[in-house]
Amino acid sequence: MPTVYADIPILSAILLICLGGLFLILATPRKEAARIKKISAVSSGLTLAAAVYLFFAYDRGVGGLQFAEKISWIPSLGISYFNAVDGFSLPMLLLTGIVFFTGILTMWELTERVKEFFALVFLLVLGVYGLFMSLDLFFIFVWYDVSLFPMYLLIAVWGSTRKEYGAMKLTLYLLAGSALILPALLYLVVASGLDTFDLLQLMDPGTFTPAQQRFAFVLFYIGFGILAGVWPFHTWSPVGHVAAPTAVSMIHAGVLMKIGAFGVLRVGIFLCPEGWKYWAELMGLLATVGIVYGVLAGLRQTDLKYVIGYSSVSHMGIVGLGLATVTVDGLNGAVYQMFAHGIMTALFFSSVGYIYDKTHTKAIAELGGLSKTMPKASAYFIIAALTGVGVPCLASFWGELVVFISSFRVYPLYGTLAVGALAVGALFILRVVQKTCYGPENAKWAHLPDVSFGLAIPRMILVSVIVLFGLFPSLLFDMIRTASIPFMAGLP
Amino acid sequence: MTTTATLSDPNVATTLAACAAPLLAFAAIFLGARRFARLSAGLSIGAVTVSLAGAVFLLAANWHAEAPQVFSASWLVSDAVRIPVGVLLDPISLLMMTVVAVICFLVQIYSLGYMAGDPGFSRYYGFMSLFAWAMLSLTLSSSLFQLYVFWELVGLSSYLLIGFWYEKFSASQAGKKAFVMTRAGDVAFMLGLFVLLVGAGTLDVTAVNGPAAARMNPSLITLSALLIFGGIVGKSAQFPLLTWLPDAMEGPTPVSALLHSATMVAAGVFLFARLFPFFRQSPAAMGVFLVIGTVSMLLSSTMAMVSRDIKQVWAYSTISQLGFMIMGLAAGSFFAGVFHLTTHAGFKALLFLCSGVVIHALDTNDMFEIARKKGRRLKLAMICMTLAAAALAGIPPLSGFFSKESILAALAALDNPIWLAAALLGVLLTAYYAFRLIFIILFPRPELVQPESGRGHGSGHGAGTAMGSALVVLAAATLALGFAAAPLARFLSGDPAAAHPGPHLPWLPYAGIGLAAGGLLLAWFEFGRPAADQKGFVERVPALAALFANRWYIDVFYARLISRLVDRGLAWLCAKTDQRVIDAGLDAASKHIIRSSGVLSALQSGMIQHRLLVLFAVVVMLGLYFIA
Amino acid sequence: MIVPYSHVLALAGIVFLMGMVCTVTRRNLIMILLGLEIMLNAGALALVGASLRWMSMDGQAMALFIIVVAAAEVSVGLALIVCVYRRTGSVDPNFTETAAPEKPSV
Amino acid sequence: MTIYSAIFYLLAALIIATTALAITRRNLVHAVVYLVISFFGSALLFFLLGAPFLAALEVIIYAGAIMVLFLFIVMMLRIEESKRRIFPLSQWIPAAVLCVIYLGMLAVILSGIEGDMRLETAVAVPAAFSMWIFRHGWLAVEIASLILLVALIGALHIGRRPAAADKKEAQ
Repeated sequence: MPTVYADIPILSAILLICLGGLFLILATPRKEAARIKKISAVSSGLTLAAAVYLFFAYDRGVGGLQFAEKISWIPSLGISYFNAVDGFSLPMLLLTGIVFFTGILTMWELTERVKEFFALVFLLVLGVYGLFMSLDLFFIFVWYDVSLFPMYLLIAVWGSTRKEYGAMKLTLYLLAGSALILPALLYLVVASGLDTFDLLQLMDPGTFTPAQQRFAFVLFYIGFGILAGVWPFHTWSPVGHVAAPTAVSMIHAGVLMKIGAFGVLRVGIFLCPEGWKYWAELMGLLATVGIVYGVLAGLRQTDLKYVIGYSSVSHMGIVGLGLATVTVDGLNGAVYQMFAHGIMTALFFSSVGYIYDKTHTKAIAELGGLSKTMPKASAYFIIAALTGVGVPCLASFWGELVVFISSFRVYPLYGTLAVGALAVGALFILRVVQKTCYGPENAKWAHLPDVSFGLAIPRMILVSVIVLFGLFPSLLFDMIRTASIPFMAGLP
Repeated sequence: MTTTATLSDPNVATTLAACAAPLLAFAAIFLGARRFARLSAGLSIGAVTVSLAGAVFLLAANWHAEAPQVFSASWLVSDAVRIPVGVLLDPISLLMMTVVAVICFLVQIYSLGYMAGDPGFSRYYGFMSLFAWAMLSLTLSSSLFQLYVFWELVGLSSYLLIGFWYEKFSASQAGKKAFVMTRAGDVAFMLGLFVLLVGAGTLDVTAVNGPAAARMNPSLITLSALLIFGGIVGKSAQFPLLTWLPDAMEGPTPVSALLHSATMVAAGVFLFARLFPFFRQSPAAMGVFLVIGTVSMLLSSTMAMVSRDIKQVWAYSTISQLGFMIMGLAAGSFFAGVFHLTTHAGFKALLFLCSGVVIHALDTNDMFEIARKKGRRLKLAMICMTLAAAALAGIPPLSGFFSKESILAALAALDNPIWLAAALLGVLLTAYYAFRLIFIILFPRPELVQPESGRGHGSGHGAGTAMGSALVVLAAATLALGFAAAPLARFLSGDPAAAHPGPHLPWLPYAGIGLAAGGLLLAWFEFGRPAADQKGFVERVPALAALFANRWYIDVFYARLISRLVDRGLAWLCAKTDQRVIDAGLDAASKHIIRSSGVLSALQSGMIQHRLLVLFAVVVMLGLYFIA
Repeated sequence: MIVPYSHVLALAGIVFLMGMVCTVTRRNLIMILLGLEIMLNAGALALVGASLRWMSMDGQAMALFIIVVAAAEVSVGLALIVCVYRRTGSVDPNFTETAAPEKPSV
Repeated sequence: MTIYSAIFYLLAALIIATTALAITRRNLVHAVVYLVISFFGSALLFFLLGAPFLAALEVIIYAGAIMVLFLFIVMMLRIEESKRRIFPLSQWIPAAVLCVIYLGMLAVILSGIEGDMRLETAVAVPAAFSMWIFRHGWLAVEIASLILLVALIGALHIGRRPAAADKKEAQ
């Protein structure tokens, strides 16, 4: 894999913009909430612009790692500040940019502790960006924890519905995950005997024995998998999503869960391909159980956000199934599904968030007839729901399709079960749509305003991204291929 | 065998324009024109006119074409998974495209009158455009993946249109039911595609129908054929997934006419015809198809015999006619199935549109209610409906007669006479239930008729010009289409003789006519003649009537299945597992950790004596250590 | 000829043990301090014995310093006890649990 | 058995008995008084072991100053008699276990000490002891005096009723 170094450190620029935004927000007086929001929007918009630029400036013909920057930091331990992007991480950067920007815009009407909220969100996203672009194990771990810690405060302070419980549960789970990751990282770094945290050096074939890889992979898989909502470590996800405020749900389900899957890919699979192959079948089983289980458990839920939480479990199961196939197609489909699911859940949570903000209820039974009172809000919700159902020409269809095909080739039984879950998934999501949006006009909500133009902007962005990548999936697949094909070809 | 075309080819360019126009209209309506009802309608109708013109042009240009034309580009390339997007122009796709474009066009014109004043007028036309795009693209798909994509989109637009009046619980329920039931079929379809992909390595329609499938293992062929047929069962509402279609009548009547009788549900039959050479390689699968077609045909005929809802009768008859088509195809006659598909599209759309006029004017679906409100005074609608019902029943010289004859002929060619017998029974029942409806409406019992007429809807203007013109065009097609059998047969299979497959049985047409007439007379005896008490022979056996009216309890079965097995069974299990096992397990684990850490924390109780005690213990231990 | 040195050590050890038991078991800060004194005294006893045993002044010097430290410790410790008693009204070593300092009235 | 050893065992018995009495008294005054006796015993023992200067210090500082300080504090605080078990179960059971182990250990260690060297009588006369300590440990002596000074100041500071702080707390 070639590594192309950058003339202008755009990747660092993204991090610096986040950091700068954070400091600007901290420096702004608490009372000037409007200015804080503007600063947030502009900074997040800049990172989005940078991510879009990177996405299109990446040379797909050359492939490999590009826009690399490397500064040795602690030479004696082999720790360096090493950022670069490839076909796997670019879609994630783009996703982060989109969800970050739209998430900030979604919270435009926030009034409670504005300054702290946006500051924490910036800190969180800083970690997320850092993790996606870093290629140094030490930094990966640091960024991982940077992105986790603001989560607790964001949920516990601004959340709803058993927020302390949700925040605590989430934090404990994720910390348990990171408690598995750190020993595995250190174990590998020590076992390599190379005295380096550099991912590229460590992933040379032959660095680790198969037994070492098998052992470390389990730790990575569970550690990162907790964040990715792998069954049976998923129960934090619905509870946490329910408790979190809208933007945090968006960023959380949209981006943070992807950190988990991306960590499994970038750290687990990159470093321990033998372990990956060894455990693949089990991964496939867990993922399939997650897919089926998510939709079935979702059927019984009475809270809108719980429903989405469980559908996330199911959709992230598809990512896991793709990773478990050990094929290029599986990887492609999984990464695409990560992207699509991120956008889709962001839309889901932003529309549910709007409904909740206005009606102050998430109980499905109390809603109904929203299409009459707020046609736009429910239209966004329905579009998200249809994306979740897997309607073609909306983004997530392609990821599912490719994953299903590749898994059907490798594990026919799992593939069949996963496809079968589609029908139940349709039942469960459409039932929710019917109960919330359809039906006679509900007098209780008749006075509520529909989505204003300003609040519609982020949702429109999300919808157009969904449709764009639904109609032209090759935009993303061509990108992912540049990473997945050489990677699989390089495996022994 | 096929010729590969480029983008600049006039055929391909026309096709793409014809397909893309409705999509653009859909986008334009939802992006900007939603507030302007007339503009939306104009955009949509303009787009469908473009499609219609394109379809007619293509049909004319390729009427004598030798080989199918293929244009293919790449939609998505992963690694081993490659999904092409393309256009396949061959007789079946051209014919279907024309049928779809014509019906779409007529229904959209008709809707101008029918939907006038509805608050969701623009939305309606937007969804109509979406449907037109998806359906046209479906017919022209060159690969099965692409076909699947548009298949799903057609399902989506059907969902949206059935639930168009979403305030009505029954409408949203029906939309959901339709989507989920067809989705269940689609799961099988998708799996079938996967099996086919694994077996044959490609999903290109021409390849699957040709050499690629021949290399496959025969059992794999049967498996994939059966699974793909699952999709057909769902979309074409065959047994056992048939109950969504009658419920789908909750949608606006033009939607029922367009989607749930003429085009969308026919997509299943179209897929069958599309993969006909492939399916044919598996006789076992064809046998299963024949059984399912026959069962669906008979079941739905019985259901139609007791229904009081005018649209539901036509819905049941749609299922039954689709069953006929599948019987014809499964019997091995490509032409019979496709021809019946074409003629059925015409007369069924006509039936629904006429019903729409009646419903629009009298504001009721109940046939006795219509009769009471003097529905027969809507002269144009009643004439057209009678004509179409006669076509449905297979009365010569209407189109239905010819197409049904060719299906009967195809069935007669089979070894087992039971299929022919079943089909003949179906002919009898069809004529009976069609004319039961007609006679009930035309000859109301005098004691029931309201003295005052309607609600100001006079007989003359039941159908406006927009609605009326669509009726007239379709009625003309119903009259004329039957005589196009021979040229169509030549066009479709290159052989005019295909119009009469199987051995020539001179008595067969007479048997068909005789049975149709028998059904008609039975209906007359029970419902038409002045002294009749308008009570069918089925209704005299209450158990049977209840069985039919409850759709053979298929719905009850599904409702129980979903509520018992899925809702209260599996879903309950999963949700409880989440709460009671996983969560509770973790909670218990953490509780125990907290409790056991309490032992350690006793040392840290902050009481100095405990610390001293520990210190003491440590001193003692150190002493022991040094001794040892 | 007095006694074997081990007997001095045994005496010191037993006294030390008693001091320790007093410290650990009595729920009274003053008794705890007393226990400490006993233990220190035991240490001094052992050192004086050792001084004789090896005929060296070092042991006695150490004992002297122990007495000094004991004096200092007792003065500070008793002052602390007084302080604690003023704040909590008790000399129970468990005062952190049983009698927390009265909270400012809300 | 010489007279010295007889005196030693006598004193040892006295020390152990009075200490045991001291630590088991519920009444603090009694405890302190018993302990004073114990310390007198220790002082005598010091004398026996040839440390007359330390014996004097023991009497003056331990038995005198420290114990009197205790007595003052005990009387000053007016501590009410605790009705609770004098040795709470949760504390004395582990303590007892540890004691048994400790005693066993002590026996093992003492029996294992090589030689049974008996102590010969000798006396470190105060003058010689003082010379020795100021010659060899003058720094330690200075530090000890500093410690005493610090303790004095510390005790004063801690024991002082913080008037200002009290007011603040009262508010």
